[in-house]
Amino acid sequence: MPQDLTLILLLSFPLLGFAINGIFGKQLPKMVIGSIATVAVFASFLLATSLFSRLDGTTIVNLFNVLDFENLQINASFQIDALSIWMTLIITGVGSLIHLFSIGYMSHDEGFYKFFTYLNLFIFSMLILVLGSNYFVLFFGWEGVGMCSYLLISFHYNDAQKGIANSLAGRKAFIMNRIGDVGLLVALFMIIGQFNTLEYTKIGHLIESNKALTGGAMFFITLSLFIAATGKSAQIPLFSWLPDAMAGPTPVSALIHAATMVTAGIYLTVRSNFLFELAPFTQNIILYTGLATTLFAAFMALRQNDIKKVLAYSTVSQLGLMFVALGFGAYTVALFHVTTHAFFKALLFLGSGSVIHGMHEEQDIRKMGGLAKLMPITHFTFLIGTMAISGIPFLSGFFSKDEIMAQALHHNTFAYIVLVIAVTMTAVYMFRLYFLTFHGEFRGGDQLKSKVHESGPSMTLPLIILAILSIFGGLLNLPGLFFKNSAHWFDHFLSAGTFGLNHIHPVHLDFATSIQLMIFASIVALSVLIWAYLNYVKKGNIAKDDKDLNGWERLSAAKLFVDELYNVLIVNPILAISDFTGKIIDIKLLRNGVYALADGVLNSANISRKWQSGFLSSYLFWMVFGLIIFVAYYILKISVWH
Amino acid sequence: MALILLPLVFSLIAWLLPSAQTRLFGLIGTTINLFASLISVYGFDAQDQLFIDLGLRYVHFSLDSLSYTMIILTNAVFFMVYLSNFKQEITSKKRFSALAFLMQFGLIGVFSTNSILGFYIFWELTLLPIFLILYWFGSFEKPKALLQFFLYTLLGSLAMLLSVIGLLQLTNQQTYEALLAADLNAHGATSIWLMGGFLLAFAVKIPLFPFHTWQAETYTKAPTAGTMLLSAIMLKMALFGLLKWVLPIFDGVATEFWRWPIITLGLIGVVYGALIAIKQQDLKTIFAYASLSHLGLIAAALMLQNEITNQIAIVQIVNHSIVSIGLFLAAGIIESRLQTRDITQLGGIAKVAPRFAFWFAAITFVSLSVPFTAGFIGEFFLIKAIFNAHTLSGIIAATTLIFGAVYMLRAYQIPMFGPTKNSVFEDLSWSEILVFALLIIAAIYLGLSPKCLTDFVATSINQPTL
Amino acid sequence: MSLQIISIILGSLTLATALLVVLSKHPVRSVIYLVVTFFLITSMYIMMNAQFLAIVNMIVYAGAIMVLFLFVLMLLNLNKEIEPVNTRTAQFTALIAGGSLLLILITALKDTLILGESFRQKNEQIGLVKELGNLLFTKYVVAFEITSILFIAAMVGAILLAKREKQIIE
Amino acid sequence: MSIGTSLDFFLFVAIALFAIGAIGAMTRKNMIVLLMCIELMLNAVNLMLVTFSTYYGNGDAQIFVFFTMVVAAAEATVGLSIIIMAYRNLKSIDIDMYNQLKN
Repeated sequence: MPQDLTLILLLSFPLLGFAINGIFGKQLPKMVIGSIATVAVFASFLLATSLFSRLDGTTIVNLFNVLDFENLQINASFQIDALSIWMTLIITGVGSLIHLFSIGYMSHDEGFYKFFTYLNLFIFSMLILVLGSNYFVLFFGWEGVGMCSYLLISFHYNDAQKGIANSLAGRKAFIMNRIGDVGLLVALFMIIGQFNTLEYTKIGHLIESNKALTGGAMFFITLSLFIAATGKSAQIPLFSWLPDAMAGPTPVSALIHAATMVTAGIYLTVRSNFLFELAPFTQNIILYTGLATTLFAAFMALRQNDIKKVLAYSTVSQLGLMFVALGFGAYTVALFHVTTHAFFKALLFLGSGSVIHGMHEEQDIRKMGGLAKLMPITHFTFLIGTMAISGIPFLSGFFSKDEIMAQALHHNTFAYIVLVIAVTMTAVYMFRLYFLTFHGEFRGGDQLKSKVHESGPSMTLPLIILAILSIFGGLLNLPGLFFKNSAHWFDHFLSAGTFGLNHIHPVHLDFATSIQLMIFASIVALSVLIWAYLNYVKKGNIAKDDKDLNGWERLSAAKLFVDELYNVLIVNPILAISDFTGKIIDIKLLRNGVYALADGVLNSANISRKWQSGFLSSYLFWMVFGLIIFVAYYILKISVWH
Repeated sequence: MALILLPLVFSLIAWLLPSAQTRLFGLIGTTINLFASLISVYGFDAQDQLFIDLGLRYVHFSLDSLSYTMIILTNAVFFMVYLSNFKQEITSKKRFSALAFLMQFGLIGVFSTNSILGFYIFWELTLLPIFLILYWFGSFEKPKALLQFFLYTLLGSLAMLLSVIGLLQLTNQQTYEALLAADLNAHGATSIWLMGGFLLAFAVKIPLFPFHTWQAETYTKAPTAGTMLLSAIMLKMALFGLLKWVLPIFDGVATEFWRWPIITLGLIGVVYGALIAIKQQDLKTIFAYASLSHLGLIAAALMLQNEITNQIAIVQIVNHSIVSIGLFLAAGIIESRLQTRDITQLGGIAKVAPRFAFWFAAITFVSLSVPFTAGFIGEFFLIKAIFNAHTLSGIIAATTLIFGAVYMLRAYQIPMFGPTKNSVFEDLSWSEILVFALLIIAAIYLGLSPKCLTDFVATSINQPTL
Repeated sequence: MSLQIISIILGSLTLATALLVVLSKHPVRSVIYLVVTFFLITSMYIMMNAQFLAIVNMIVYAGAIMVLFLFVLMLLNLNKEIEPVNTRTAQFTALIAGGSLLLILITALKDTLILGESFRQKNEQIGLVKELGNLLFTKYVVAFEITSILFIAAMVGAILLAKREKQIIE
Repeated sequence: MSIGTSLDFFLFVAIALFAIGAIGAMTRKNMIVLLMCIELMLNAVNLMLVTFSTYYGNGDAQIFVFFTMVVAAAEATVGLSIIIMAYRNLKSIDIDMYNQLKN
C-alpha cells in the first residue's frame, strides 16, 4: 500500500473509533465499545510498523490546503520520517496496551463509552501532533491534546465529594497548558516573521542556505518554543498541574501523563533541532531548568503517600532528565530515554492502577502492604518496573540513564553530580514505594484484605508485555562495548532518518570511562536496593504519619509549597485585580460616571427652571436689562470697534 | 431585490397575523429569508457587484461578496434565534416577530446599501426595534439602564450623522465608489474629525473600552432572544462599517491618526473584559464581557488594514456570532429552567441533564477557540497581525487565550459539575439540540476549511470596487 | 427767547408730574397726575405745531383712556391703605435699572444728532389737520380701516373678559 | 418759523419720560399703575416721533403716532378688563400674587 494511503488510514482509525463510540456509544455494550477503541489503536500500530519497515528518508503527504495567501501557505500535510514514525509506534503501541488495560479497569464506570471516545480522540490529536509536517498542524495537535487531557482529567466530574476537585484539577491542567500554548503561538509568529513558512523541511533548508540568519531572533524563537515545552512537559515553572492531574482515572495518567502527552515537549525540541542548534544560550537554559526540575521533583517524591502522586513526581523528574540530555544537544539520547521511560512508567502506572483496582479505590500506601502474595503478577511486573526506573543494571532504564550520565560527564561535571544525586533519590523513593506497597503486613484492615484480588487477564496481559519491553528496551541503543556492529542502533537509526539530526553526532565516551561509569551507577542502584530492603522490610518501619514528619520530610510531603507559592504570586493578585476592575473601575468609575453625567445635565436644567420666577416685575427688570445690553452693544459697536 | 424587501413584508404581515400563528410564522419567515439569500448567493460570482435600484433618490443598494456574507450571516442568526427560542413564550408575541423582521430589514439594508446616507438611515432604523424589544420583553427594573443603552447608541449615531453631513459637504459625493475616489487627505484635519465621528459611533456599538458600560447591564437584563440579536449581529454592523466604509474612505491621514488609539482601546478592552469576566457571578455578564474581549481583538486587527487580516477577521466575526448564539442560548436555557443565572446557586446540572452538558461543553470549547474550530484559525492570524505590528501588544492580545480559558471553564464548571443543587432540570428540546448541532457543525466546517469563506470575501476586501 | 423759557418750564413740569404719577401712594392721585402729564405733552405738540395730534391726544388719552382708568379704580374701590408696596431692594434695583437705561439712551443719542442748534421747521403745514387728513386717507387708508377691526376686537375682548361668570367663583 | 428751542430738548424730555415710565412699571406693584406707566412710556415714544416728524417735515411719523394711540386705547381697555377679572378671582390687584405661571 502506498505510504500516503497507510498514513491516512493510520490517522483515520482512531478518528473512526472516536466517531463510532461517540455517536453510538450509549447503545453499544461495554465489551464492543472497548474492543472497537482498542482495535482502532492497534490497527494504527500495525500500520505504523508497516510504515516503519518501509521507511526511507522523509516523505511529505499533503492532504489539503487550509489557507493560502500570497506569501504564506498553510496546508494540512504530514511527514513520515524516523522521528515521527518512532513516536507513532510508541503512542499507538503503549496506547493500545493501555486501551486493553482500561477495558478491565473502567468496567464498572457508568461513563464507559465517554472514556473510550475521549481516549481515541486523544490518540488522534497526539498522532496529528507527531505526524504533522509543519508547525501549524503541530499546534493543531498540541491544543487538541490539551483539550483531551482536560476532558479526561475531569472525567469523574459528578463524583459526590471529589467532583469539584477533579474538575478544578482539569481546569488547572488546561490553563497551564494554555500558558505554554501562548509561548508556542508567539514562537510560530516569529518563525513566520523570520522564514515566511512553517514547514520543517523548508525552514531547515533556509537555515542551511544562509547561516548568517542567527542573531537575536533565534534566541527568542527557541526560548518561546522551550516555554511551550515546559507547559506541556511539566518543567519547573509550569509543572504543578501534573501531580494534580492524577485526579483522572489511572489509565489516563498512564497514557497521557507518562507515555505520550508529556513527551510532546521533547518531541517539539527534537523536531526543531535545527533552530536549537543556532541558539546555544537557550540550550543552557534548557540544561539548567532540566537539572532543577529533576532534582526538586525527585525530592518532592520522597515523602508522598499517594501511590500515583509518587509516580507523577517521578515522571516530572524523569522529564527533567530528558531535558538535561536535550540541553547537551544529545537529541537521540533524550528520545531513547523517552522510549524506555514510556515503557517502564506506563508499566508502573498500570501496576498502580491494578493495585488501586484491587484495593477498591484505595490509593494511600500507608493502608497497603504485603500485596506481593495477594497480587503476584502485579507485584512481579511492578518490581521489574521499579528496578528499570531506578537503574538496576541490564534493564532498559539503566542503559538510557547511563547514556545521559555519559553526556553529562562529558560536557559538564557539575551537571553529572546533580544527576547522580537525582538518580539516587529516584531509586530511594521507588524502592520505598515498592516495599511499602508489596512487603510487610497488610495495613488496610481485615475486611478490605479479604476483598483484595488480582486483576483480570485484560489488565495483567498489558502489564506482562510492558514488563518484557522494559527489560529488553535497553537493547535498542546498547553502548559500544557489547556488540560492535549494532552498537547505538537507535542513535544511527534516528539521526539518519530525521531531518536536521544527520549533522548532529552525539558524543560517545571512550571504552574505559564508560565502563567505570556503568559500574559506579550499578553500585549506587544496588546499594539503594539493599538499604531500602533492610529499612522497610527488615526493620519494618513504615511511612510516618503527617504529624511526626521532621523538617525536610514535611517540606517534601508539602510539595515544597509550590502550589501555595503560585497562589500567592499569581492567582490571588489576578483575582484581586479582577475584583478591583470589576467593582471599582467598571461599576463605580464608568457606569456611575455615565449616570452622574446624566444627573448633572438634569440638575443644570433645574437651575434655569428656577430662574423663571413668575413675578412680572422680575420679567420687566430682565427686559430693561436686555434693552440696556442691546443698546450698549450698539454704542460700542459704532464708537469703539470701528 | 426580493432579498432586501422580504423582511419588511414579513414584518408588516406579522403585525396583522393573529398571535396564535406568530410563532410558526416567525420560524417560516426567517427560513424563507435564509433560503432566499442562499439561492441568490448561489448564482453570484464573487468578483462582480450587483447594483439594485429601488427608485429611492438617496438610497441605492449594491451587493458584493462582503455584503452577501454579512446578509447570509444576518439571516442565519435570525433563523437560529427563532429556532432556539421556539419554546420560549417571547416568540409567540406578535410585537416581537414584527420588530425582529423590521430589524432584519434594517440590518440587510446596512449591509447592502451603497450610499453613505442609506448606511446612516438603516443604521438608525435597527436601533428602534431592538430598543422596543428590550423595553417590552426585558426585565429592566430601573429604566435607567435601558435609557443608558438607548442614549449611548443615539449619541454614537448623532456623531455619525455629523460626520456623514461633513462628508457630504466635503466631497458632495453620495455613492460608495465616488466617496472612495474622493481624496480626503487634502482636508487633513477635518477628515480626522469626520473619521472620529464614525469611530465614536462604532466604538459605542462594538463596544470599545470606555464606551462599553451599557453592554453588561443590557445583556443581563434583556430577554435571551434580545441578547442574541444584540451580540450576534448588531455588533457586526459596526465592524462591517469599519471594514467597508470608514477605513477605505478615510485611508491615509485620518486612519494614520486613529490607528493606534483604536488598537490600544481594543487591546485594553481585551484584557479588561477578560479580567472582569473572571470574577462575575452572573452567566450572561460573563459572556457579555467575553464578547467585549473577543470583539476588542477583532476591532484592533481591523485597524491594521492588511488584506489577510481582514479576510480572517470575517472568519472571526462569523465565529463570534456562532459562539455568542450558543453561549447565550445555554444561559437562556439555564435561566428558563432554574429561573436564575447566578452560578453560585447552580451546581451538578451535568448529572441531571447530560445532553445539555455535552452541547454546552462543545460550545464552551468552540469559544475557547480549540483546534478544529473557526476560532482557532481566527485568533491565530489576528494575534499574528497584531504581533507583527507591535510585539508587546501582540503578547497582550495572546493573553486572551489564557484568560479566556480561565473564565469560560469557570463559567462552565461551577454550574455543571460538583454536587447537584437542583435536581429538576428538563433536558434539551429538539429545537435547542438542532441549534447547538448546527452551530457546532458550522464552527468545525469553518475551522477545517476557512478557505471557502476567505477566498469568497477576498475579492471585495482587497480592491474595494472602484 | 421767551419760547426757550416756556419750553423749559413745560419740559420740567411734565417730568415732575410724571415722577409724581410714579411716586404717589394714592392710585387715584397718580391717575390725576397722569392726566396733567398728558395735558403738558399736548402742549408740547402744540409748540411743535402738530395741532391735529395735540387735539387727538387730549381727546383719546386724557379723555377716554384716563376716564377708563379712573372708572376701574373707582369700581375696584382701591385706596391708599390696600396699595401693595414693593420691597426696598426691589425699588432700589428698579431705580438703578431705570437710571442706567436713561444714561444709555442719552449716550446713544448724544452724537447722532446735531445738538444745540435750534431747528427750523421745514414745512409749517405738516402738523395741520388738512395735511395729515390728506396723508391719512390716501397713503394709509388700509391701515385706517384695519384699526376699526382692532377696536372691535378690543371691545369684544373687554366685554367677554369683564362679564360676570354664570356661577360665582368663591 | 422756528420752534424756538433746539431738538434735543424734546428728545431729552421723551427719554426721561420713557425712563420714568420704566421705573414706575418696575417699582409699583399695583396693576393699574403698571398700565398707567406703560401709557406714559407710549406717550414718550409718541413725543419723540412727533419731534422727528416736525424736524424732517414728513407727516408719516405723525400718522404713526395716530396709530399708536389707537393701539394704546385698545390695549388699555383689554388690560383693564383683565385687571377686573383678576381682581374678581383673587380679590387683589397685587402683581406678585399672580405668579402661578411659574414652572
